[in-house]
Amino acid sequence: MRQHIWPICVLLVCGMWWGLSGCGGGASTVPKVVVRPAQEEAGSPKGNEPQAKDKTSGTEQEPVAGGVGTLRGRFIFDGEPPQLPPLVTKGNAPKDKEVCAAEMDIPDESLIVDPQTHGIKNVFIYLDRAPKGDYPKPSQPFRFDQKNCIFTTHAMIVRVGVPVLILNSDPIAHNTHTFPRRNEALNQLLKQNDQKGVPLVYTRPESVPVEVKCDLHAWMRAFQLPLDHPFGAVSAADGSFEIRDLPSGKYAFKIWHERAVGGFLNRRFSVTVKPGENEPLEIKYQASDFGL
Amino acid sequence: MAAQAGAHAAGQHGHGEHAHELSFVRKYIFSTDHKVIGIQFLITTLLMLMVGGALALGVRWQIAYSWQTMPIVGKWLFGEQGGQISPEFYTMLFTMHATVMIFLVIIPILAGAFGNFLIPLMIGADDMAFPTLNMLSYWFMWPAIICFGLSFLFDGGPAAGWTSYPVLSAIAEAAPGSGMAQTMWLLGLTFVGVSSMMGSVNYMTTIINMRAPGMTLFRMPLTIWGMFITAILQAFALPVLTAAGFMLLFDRLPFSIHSCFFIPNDLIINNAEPTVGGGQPLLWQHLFWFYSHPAVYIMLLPAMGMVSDMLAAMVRKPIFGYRPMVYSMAAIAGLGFIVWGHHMFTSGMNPALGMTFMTSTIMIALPSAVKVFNWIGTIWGGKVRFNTVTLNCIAFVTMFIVGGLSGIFMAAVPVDIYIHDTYFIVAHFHYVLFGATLFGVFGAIHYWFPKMFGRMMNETLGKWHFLLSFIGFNGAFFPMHLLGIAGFPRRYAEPWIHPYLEHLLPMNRFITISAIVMGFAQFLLLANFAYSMFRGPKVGRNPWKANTLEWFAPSPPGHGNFDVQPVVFRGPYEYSSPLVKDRDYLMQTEYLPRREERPTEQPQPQPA
Amino acid sequence: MVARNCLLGLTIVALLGCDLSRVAPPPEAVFAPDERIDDLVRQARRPVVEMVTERFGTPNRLVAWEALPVDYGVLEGRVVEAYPETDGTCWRLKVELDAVPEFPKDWPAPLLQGVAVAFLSFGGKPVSAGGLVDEGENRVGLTVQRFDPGTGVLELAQRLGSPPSAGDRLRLVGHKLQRGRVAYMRHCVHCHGVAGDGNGPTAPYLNPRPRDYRRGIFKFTSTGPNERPTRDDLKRTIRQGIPGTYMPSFFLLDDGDVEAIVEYVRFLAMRGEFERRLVDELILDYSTEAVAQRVDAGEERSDILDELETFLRDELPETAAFEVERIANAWRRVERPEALVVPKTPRTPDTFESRARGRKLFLSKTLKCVDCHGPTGRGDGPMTEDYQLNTATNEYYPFPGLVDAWGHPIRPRNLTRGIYRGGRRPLDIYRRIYVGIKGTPMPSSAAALNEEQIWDLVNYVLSIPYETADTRRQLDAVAAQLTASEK
Amino acid sequence: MRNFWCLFFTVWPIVAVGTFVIAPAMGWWFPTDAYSTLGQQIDDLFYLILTIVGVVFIGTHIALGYTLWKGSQDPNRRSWFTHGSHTLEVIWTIVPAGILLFIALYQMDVWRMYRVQSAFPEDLLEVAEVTARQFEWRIRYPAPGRPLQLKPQKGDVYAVNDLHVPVNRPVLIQLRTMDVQHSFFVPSLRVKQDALPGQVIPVWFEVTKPGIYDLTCAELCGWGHYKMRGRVVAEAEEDFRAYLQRLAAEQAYDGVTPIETALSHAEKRQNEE
Repeated sequence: MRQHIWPICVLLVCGMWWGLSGCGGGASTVPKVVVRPAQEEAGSPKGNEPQAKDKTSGTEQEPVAGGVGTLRGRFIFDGEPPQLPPLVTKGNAPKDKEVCAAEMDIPDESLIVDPQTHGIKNVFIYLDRAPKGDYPKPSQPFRFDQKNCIFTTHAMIVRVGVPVLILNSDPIAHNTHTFPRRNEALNQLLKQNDQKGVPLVYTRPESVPVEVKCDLHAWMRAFQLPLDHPFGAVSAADGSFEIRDLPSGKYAFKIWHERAVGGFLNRRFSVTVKPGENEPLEIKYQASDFGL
Repeated sequence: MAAQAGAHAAGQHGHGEHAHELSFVRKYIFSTDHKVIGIQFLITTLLMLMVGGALALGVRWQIAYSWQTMPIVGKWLFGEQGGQISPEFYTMLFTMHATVMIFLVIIPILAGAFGNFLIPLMIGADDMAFPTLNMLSYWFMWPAIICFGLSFLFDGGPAAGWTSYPVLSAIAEAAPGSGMAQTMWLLGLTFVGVSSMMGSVNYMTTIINMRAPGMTLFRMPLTIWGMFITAILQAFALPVLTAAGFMLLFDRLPFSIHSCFFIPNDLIINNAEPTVGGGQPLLWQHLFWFYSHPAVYIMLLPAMGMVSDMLAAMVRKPIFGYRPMVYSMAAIAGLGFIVWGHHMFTSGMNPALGMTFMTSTIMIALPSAVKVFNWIGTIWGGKVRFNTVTLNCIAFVTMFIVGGLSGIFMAAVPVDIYIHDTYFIVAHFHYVLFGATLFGVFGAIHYWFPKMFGRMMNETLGKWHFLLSFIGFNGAFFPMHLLGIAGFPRRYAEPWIHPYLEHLLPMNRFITISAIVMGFAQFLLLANFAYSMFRGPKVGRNPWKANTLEWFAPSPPGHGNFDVQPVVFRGPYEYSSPLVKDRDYLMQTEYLPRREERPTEQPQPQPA
Repeated sequence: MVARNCLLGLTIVALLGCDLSRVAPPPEAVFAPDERIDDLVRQARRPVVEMVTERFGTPNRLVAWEALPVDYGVLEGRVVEAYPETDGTCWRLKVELDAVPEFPKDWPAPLLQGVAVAFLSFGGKPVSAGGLVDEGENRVGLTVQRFDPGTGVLELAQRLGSPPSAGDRLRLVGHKLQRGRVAYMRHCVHCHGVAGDGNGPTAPYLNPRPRDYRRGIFKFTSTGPNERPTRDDLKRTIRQGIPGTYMPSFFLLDDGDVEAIVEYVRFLAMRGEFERRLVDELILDYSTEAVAQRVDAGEERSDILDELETFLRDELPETAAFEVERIANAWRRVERPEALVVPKTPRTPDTFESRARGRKLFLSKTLKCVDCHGPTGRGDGPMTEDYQLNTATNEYYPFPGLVDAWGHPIRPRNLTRGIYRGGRRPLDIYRRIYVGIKGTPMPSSAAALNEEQIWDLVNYVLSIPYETADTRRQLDAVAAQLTASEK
Repeated sequence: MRNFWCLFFTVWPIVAVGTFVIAPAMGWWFPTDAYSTLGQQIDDLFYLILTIVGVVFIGTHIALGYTLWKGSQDPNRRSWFTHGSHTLEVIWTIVPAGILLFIALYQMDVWRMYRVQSAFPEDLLEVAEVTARQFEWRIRYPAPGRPLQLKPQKGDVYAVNDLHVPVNRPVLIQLRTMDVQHSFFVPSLRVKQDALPGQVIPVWFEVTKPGIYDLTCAELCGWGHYKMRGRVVAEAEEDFRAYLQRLAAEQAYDGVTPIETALSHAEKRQNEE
């Protein structure tokens, strides 16, 4: 009988051994430390604020020597142009009725298609990385105003290092709140009729437009795309755009729209730019591209 | 061995109307036989004991080795944190430890397992009064186990302690486990309550109505008295807890339809909206302890009874002061209803109540003391054989002395101000619930095992189990008195952030190692149990040469228990009676003709 | 038989008593990677993780990267004597440290064990590359194995070539980082998580969610809008807690621990921001979704992956260097005294008129405080009913009310309760108004208000908890007069 | 073997008693002496009970050990056949009853002083309102020189986890909780009182020795129960007032006016009053 007891005991002991193994760990482990010298900063510019660096040109962006070209084109809605209902109908603003939607509806600007020309408004077409070069910056700040609880510029391209003056032409306060990826966010209250404005400076280019919101009025949205070069455009009401002084070469443009399914209408829109005027482009998109 | 076979035959052929073979399921699973139900309870609760023990070891691990990887589970539970448990896991551990131990181990192992197995056998009945109800009382344990088990899975696990004081338990935002886990916990509690209630009604009816001829109330063994008083306690106290549980469930209902029994106004919990209500959290404490204090005696009285029986049989001596024993049990039960307030001395209840409850609580020590004196009196002049059963019974007595004496500190309100919610309390109730009850239960397992399975348990393993359990137990819980005096609060996930406790770390390590010894010693019990079930030496009807009726039945008893209807002629403790000279026991069923030649051997019952 | 029983018993007891901790290595804590890393294509995932790990290490092997403005705990010293090696695996040096740090009593390891060693000079010659000893091509970091502060004997875990000579200067780097990690894992990790992602095991149950450091956004700071917090800000938050949240006060935590935790939190914040930026760079073009779209649009998958490889090789390291510089500068900048937002004029005396002017501003269209905080300051303004647009997914949140930068619902402060999360000093309230609360819709009003106006507003806000309907009516009356007189 | 077991059941109570004897020397005893008037009385009661209980413990275990040893000596002996003794039962009922009643009645006074409001000392100083919350102690003092009000007042001074009280005078704190149940426990002062949701409970104590005492939570209040570490600083009354002044000045800091100036202003004001 006794010989049967032994294996049981041995099993028990093994169980305990196994059970107790793996003690330690947790908060009482003291980590090892290794030093890593600050080597990566050796080559980067020193200074208070890191300066945006020129991106090296990509594979498809080799400028051909000689001449600059102008690229024109139009974004066209292929199909029946949608007419989105207004976000807020006149006089029905959930708040600040005396100002917001007091005289007119607040339109849904997320997709504006011209019923006549089928042109799509507010489409961004831009180069993510521009050819190397020193491009003159605009001397005047950009203006970004709000009126009737609408951002007057729904979509705009701005330049890195050039202030965007945020203004307020409403008799009520607005609150401008940006959601950038690479830059620091801004969340600034603007008092009523503020024409002095608050400057917003982007220090780095972004690869997609930055959303701007007003926390006080949930429907207010706009998009700003800071670039460190002039090669980008926002389409006008008839869907047309124009990019000037582009060194001739082959480029991959990004085409972005806020309603685009998956973010971009086109991630790499390849164009070869010849010196001088280029053949106007007709870029067509369908309702499905906008998730309609 | 022949007797055993005969008994089996007797069991089957003795009742012609039951001659058809029961299916396996009806016989061993959904059985209405009190013995099968008792054994089902026993095995379930022993497994739950291991679960509860494992949870306790988790608690101990965290205190002694705070935030270090817990053995076994740490690796896969909290691997990303470096095996470091989270504080709400710790609260879950001790909450569930107490829950499992109280509701799924101690109460069911006493009332469920031994109550079921012993009551009909000891009073000479062929089964419980309501066999189906009896079966249900076991099977209602399972929803409870499932609910408690599920509560582990939700959120952080119930984390309001086993006492579940609202507001912590009433509002889901108050603690990680106070959401669905707490609801599940309350449901589990309800099911346990239903199970207990079914049992207690059954026991009362059985004991009152189904005693064998000649079995007067004062010829009942103390085990039966213990069970009887327990059943009464349960029947009267449990509805209060169940009602309170439902009130708490109603309070927990979402949105605007919840009640506010326990939720006061304007509490801000977890940054939620301020509560709206006019409830009183103290109400829960009163209701809860109105049940849970008597529950302490529910967890003790049957063990007291069983130990009395075992002790008398082991020292071959009548119990010292049988009637005082019965009266003191009754007194404990009666007083048990009016002492609940001593759990609440610091709770902010009316101070006048403090004085009343102090007096009643201190007086409850009196019947306990009487019992202790009577046990020592029983051993006094007896013939002591140190087998596993005796050892466990003596352990019961000495542990109960410690637990009882430490209780006086808490009963005294001013001292309790300091002692309350420190480890002194932990030491105290473990001495009573584990030290006393569980050692009693260990003894009872060894003592009645031959009746359950017809085989003896292994003595060597039994003694090792006792030795390791006893040393481990005292090593774990005795120092806790000192911790309590040092002001060591209960339920701290990491006490070591408090500098005034830092020097107690070595003692806590010692406690934890002792607890591990004690915990793993229980494997010896399980091993012994499993091994002896199949390989233990077979025994006859009365291996202990004891007097009570269950030893009159075959081992194990067949369906219907007795092959011969027992008739009772005397009390249960006629050991070493001068009436019989050649042996030191005299069974309750033996008829001794006056002044005539007395039989030398116990008559073998004949198959009808 | 007895012998065998005894043997059995002894075995059990002996095994229990043994220190079995060496049997299996404990699981290591890990810095959970940024959630969006899973969205990247496989080829982009590993380089990011590697890049972050290389620069910041793992919880059990931290990298003290000197490019970051973190006080890792640096001890300088001088080699007095290099002992002849004892067993060929380590150097033993007698050193003279300029100072020996105080460590907590219950420190779980020998003093300075595991900190890094960097030589300023080696064999009499200055060492250039960050103090690492040259071993052929590789520069190897050394680690302290043991240090005896009594005798000054330092054992290094590794040994390379010839030992340093007497008089060489060395630095022991990282004891504070170690201490910070240990204290953080003990006191903070349950909520804030190992990586500081605000995602510890307890975090899901807390409202508001614990701070996720990985954006470098901390709500309550003494610095300007968009600026990181100062060390003092973090220390103050740890010491005082944040009333109204689950962040408790660690008022009595040892000073050394608090300082170490602050450094470690800054380290984690920089690590998280760096990681986040790397993911940002990749996620637009190389997320699984984006690649699928591009393939749909006609590009070749292999072309995209080639392009990714080129990008990872040529541009990401440069971007990374740039980002680190930017992050380091941001943290460095706030430690300058001029970074603090300090009013120039003292607080306007807290008079009824001042409060009335504050009340006027509170209700005015200039500030629109009411939109969130409600007309009585209960935090029940109309904005709590509006549905907000999630800028990341372009969908409205499924719940009404305000949302913070982490996408969690938040509620405007109920000012009547007198609970001020960022502190209750007038200066604190001033800063909340002037700077706003970072990561939340509470904007900076710096451009909209002058100092007197802010102080008026502070006076009013601090009086709201004691306001009654009566006093409010009086204030409103005066405020109306003021408005009228302006017109 | 039977001697082993007799020894076993004799040795363990000896070890137990021994542990209690050496405990104070080993530091396993009260964290400090009781530094409050009530605490000293509580300690006295504790020692009284300890003595009674110790005697009973030793007595019962001697009896138990003796009976075991005696009973195990002769395995062939027949047990003593007795059903008990009425006299003994009466004795061992009456005597413990008397002792227990004495213990109960003897305690009442301290309890009354501690909790019954009519028995509170008359010169109580209402120091502060202590609000427990998950997981810290928020303390509100009245503005310097003002009495404590039930509701927050303008000028109240706030602190967290740091309660200052004057020494050698009975002080009263109003204990409340913002969320769940907590318990205000100062081991060195032997003070413990649950903070009950929905109620304000007055707690008084008189610290007899200046010093810093640990304040902990003794009622489960959630996952961070153990984190509620605070302190009670008992200091001379002047120091206490100076502390309050300073705290008030710091709380009024506007970033421009130096705190020292504010302090001197406050002093001047007070002097004028």
